[in-house]
Amino acid sequence: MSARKQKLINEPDDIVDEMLAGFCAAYRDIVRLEGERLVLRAEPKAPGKVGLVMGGGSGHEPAMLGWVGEGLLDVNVVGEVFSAPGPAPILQGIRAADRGAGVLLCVSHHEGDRLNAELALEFCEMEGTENVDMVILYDDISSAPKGSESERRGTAGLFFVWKMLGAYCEGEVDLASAKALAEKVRDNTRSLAMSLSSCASPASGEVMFEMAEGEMEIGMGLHGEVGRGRQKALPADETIDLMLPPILDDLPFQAGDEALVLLNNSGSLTLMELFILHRRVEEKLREADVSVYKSWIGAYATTLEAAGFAISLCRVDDQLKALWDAPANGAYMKQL
Amino acid sequence: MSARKQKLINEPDDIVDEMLAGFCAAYRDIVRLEGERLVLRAEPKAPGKVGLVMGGGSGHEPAMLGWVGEGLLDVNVVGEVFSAPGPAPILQGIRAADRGAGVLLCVSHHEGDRLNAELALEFCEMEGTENVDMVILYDDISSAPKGSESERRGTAGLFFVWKMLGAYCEGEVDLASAKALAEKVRDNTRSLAMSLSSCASPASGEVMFEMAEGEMEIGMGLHGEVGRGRQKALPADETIDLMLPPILDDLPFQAGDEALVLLNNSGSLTLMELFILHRRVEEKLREADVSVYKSWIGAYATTLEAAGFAISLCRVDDQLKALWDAPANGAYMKQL
Amino acid sequence: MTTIAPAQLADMIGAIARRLRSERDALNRLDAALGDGDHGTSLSAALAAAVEDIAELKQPSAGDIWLTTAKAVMNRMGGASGAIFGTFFFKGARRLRGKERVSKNDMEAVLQAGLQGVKARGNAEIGDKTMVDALAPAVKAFCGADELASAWSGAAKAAREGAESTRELVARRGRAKYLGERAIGHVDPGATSIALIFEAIDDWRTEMG
Amino acid sequence: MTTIAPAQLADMIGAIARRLRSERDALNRLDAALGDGDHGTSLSAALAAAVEDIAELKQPSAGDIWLTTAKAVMNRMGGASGAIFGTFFFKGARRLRGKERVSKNDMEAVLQAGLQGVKARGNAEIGDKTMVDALAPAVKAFCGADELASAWSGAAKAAREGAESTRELVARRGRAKYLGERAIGHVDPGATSIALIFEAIDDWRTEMG
Ligand SMILES: Nc1ncnc2c1ncn2[C@@H]1O[C@H](COP(=O)(O)OP(=O)(O)O)[C@@H](O)[C@H]1O
Ligand SMILES: Nc1ncnc2c1ncn2[C@@H]1O[C@H](COP(=O)(O)OP(=O)(O)O)[C@@H](O)[C@H]1O
Ligand SMILES: [Mg+2]
Ligand SMILES: [Mg+2]
Ligand SMILES: [Mg+2]
Ligand SMILES: [Mg+2]
Repeated sequence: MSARKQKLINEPDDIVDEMLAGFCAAYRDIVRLEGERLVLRAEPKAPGKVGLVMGGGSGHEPAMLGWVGEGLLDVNVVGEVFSAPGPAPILQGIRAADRGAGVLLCVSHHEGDRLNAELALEFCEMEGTENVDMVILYDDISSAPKGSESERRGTAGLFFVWKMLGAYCEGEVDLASAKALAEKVRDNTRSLAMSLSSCASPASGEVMFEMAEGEMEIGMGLHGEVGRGRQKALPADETIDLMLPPILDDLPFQAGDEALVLLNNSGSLTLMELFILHRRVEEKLREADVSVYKSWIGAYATTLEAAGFAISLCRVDDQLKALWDAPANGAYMKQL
Repeated sequence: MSARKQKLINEPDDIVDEMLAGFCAAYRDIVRLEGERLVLRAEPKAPGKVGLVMGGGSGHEPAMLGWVGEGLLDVNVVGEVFSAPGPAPILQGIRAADRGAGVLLCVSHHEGDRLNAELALEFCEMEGTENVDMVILYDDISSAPKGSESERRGTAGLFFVWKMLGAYCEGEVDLASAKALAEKVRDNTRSLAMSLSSCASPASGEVMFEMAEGEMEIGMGLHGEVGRGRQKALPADETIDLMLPPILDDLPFQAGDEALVLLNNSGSLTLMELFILHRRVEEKLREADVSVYKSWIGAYATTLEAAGFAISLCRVDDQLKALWDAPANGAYMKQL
Repeated sequence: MTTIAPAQLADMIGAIARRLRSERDALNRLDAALGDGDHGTSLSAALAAAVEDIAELKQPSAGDIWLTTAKAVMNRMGGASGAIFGTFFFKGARRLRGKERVSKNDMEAVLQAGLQGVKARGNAEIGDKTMVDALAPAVKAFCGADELASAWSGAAKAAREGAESTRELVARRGRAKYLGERAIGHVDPGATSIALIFEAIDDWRTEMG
Repeated sequence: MTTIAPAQLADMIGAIARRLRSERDALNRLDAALGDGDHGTSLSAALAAAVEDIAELKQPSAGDIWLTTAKAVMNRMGGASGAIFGTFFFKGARRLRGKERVSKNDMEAVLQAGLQGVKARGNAEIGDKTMVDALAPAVKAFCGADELASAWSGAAKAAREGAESTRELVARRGRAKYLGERAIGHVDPGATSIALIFEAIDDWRTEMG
């Protein structure tokens, strides 16, 4: 299938600003827009709590816009489509998130995100702003082998960090333990994605990568980065049977473990397909004696309108389960 | 663009049952599966409350599966892709929803849904089951002219009925007033959809309707029913400027009115595009002096993976606003 | 054959099911032009289910057979057409209550009640480009004939002519309604099914001798 | 020209911006083969922003001009390349602090600091198929020359050769890294930008006489 080049936008240069205007108007009880593309909580969290900032390119909506809110992030710094924001807006974001107990800058591991975060932290240092730290988050097992986890990309599985770290930082915790919690969730999370189709950039109008009808690619990154190469598309159950074992082996998840499951829609897969896929994931996890604490199925971190999905598993203990169940109120992440 | 024929499914005949198995396993704290494709609340509502049943074809996920839960529907009776279930499962659904205060069968106005609902009600009568009624819901202004509202199709705007009627029936109300409330919301709701692309049926593998790249159709129904004919696709703002005035004129919405806004994703539009569209909707409503009480933007009633959206507006008074704001906990509809 | 025994009636339903199965893809193609392309699949699946359900009945009466068919069609087919085709059998079933063998008179009543039920359920008249365009002339031809054999062959011929007549029509019911003028040039799938059903019965009767 | 005055430096940035603007689409095409196709658009937009920001400075020093360019590139360009290209100017800017006119010696220090910064920031060495493959030889050629004029032309030539050398390489940094062998046969866009920048400076210098 060809990618959809026809987009419902106005001027390509205005995409990000118009998107933010429309989003923040819709959810004004949850978020507000400030300065250079900062999305903040409508009501800042109480003083004395660690602030959470996440920057990143756009094109992944509802991530990260939809994750700003109570029990979640304090600030999202928004970049151009698939391109990390520069250090100046990140710095503004850090200032806006500061409630006197330090700020943790969360970085989804991609070169652009990491480098700009480093720059922002260097500027903080030059300015004498203290108590700011960053944590690099990754989960995609296809982007580097086991043993080189820290070279892996950040993809849909960061979902678990956002939710649990957000809940954690509503409590009376310090910056170091916030960072440690983020690392704990990260180190218990593994993801693998696949795609059936490409997408077209609304900025350039160009197809982001080429894919033929009837092909699939396992291990594709959140911007269409290549994974393990192309192969013939398989039925749902066979696809899961191919993707799940390497995820389980990587951590490794073991009999008796308890896990959260995310099936993340890259864009234009149907929920019907995702439910069918989920049925097999549950079946296979049961066989492996990994029990599912809770499942989430939906479009959380998208690659524009690509048709594909990621499986993410997060091994949980009592602490993480409690953080998972804590209330959250972002525009696109609600936990009652 | 061509429609995606490659689907992540197993046997086409098993789609609906596998989908239901995967969905109900994921959200077992909210729903459970029973009998012939009935999705019920995991915890039934208290005795003495009016039960709400909605039947319908599948292919619109998360509708209606995701709307079963507290503050929402009691039972969803699921049919084949784009095909209403027959009277026998509807009858089972009515029985399952009965908590001693009567059952309201909600029908999204399409011939199949209405006829099978009528049959089910006739069977109820033959069996002597009393205190069951049905309400026909419609909102799509493109399917019949003003003055012939009752011939219109039910589309995304039923969103408002589901939410408010669900909240209403958590209270101590009787069947007649539940039906009246559903009609009140319906009569204050208007919708219009558009599409940029077709979709392919997972059941037959065939493209549902033909659309060329660069074309759009305004007024398309929830199954790709034709609307006002094809035209060249327009930029976002011009599209809204074309679609919003007929919606406003139809009710008509007047200066000083307050309204809820829904931008419903038909499938594979990006949230980025929907936020950009929403910006213009707010702008135009402000010009018309219609104030927005709240906005919802997302995929609620889809047409598989078609790329398009609907604008739905619901005029609200204090009663409806309170019902809107009442808590809800469906798998895909959460109100805190 | 001047009357039909229950076992024969069951056999007749089998003949209809086989015919619809063999014409399934052709019916789907007709429906693809005017609707959603599933008419052949769903109607043939419904009749196949009816055959199975009937096989499970113990010494069924004619009425049981017709009612079982009605329920299978309604619930297995779903959608508008399931309700409408199902109503055809459902209304007819009442006329068979208590009958041992089905006479031509009985069958007239069955068909007329079925037609009335279809028209009432679907709110369709002749000329609306629906199955009614085939069913109404078929029932009329059946009732006008002297005996069962010529009644079936007359009905089959009238049904086919009725189905063909839908080609030039704009649809006023069903999914094709939204196509407007674009429906012209295509034969209605539901009307074609009716023609196939009567043709299957007529062929079955001829084979039975 | 043996030293460069601040106004001339600003003029030089203008010349770079014009060159990148005119090569924008070609750079995008190079990036489409190896990355996401935006390199020309984002780098030329960043330099255009730098020109605007510099124009708003009141009597800027050489250091101000270099720092303003750094910030515009970092924030306007975004992404990995914004950080890396921005770091090039940022590290160089420190070497210009307090300078009135920029001598060849000063420019050597600026370029060397920029190169070191780029390598440190991006963790790239020669042969990784990045801008370093053009920048490193350019800086070397610049420093090895006797005077400013021949230094610029030598640097431009070396940068172009370095850029061309990336064609046969597999990428070890940036988005192209994930392409593996598929990257072979394509010239790195960032290295090409470096060549264009030095060529633009050399042409500007020639025109200035
Ligand atoms: N209101 C109606 N009255 C009579 N027949 C109808 C009516 N609506 C639809 N039909 C018949 O149903 C046929 C379509 O059947 P089918 O494709 O199985 O249903 P669906 O449109 O739900 O997919 C039409 O060709 C028409 O003959
Ligand atoms: N780690 C790195 N070190 C040096 N240069 C790099 C590095 N990563 C990327 N680059 C340069 O950036 C260029 C891509 O720039 P650009 O397309 O603007 O960025 P992006 O990949 O974020 O879209 C590459 O061609 C390469 O020369
Ligand atoms: Mg980029
Ligand atoms: Mg159908
Ligand atoms: Mg059909
Ligand atoms: Mg690029």
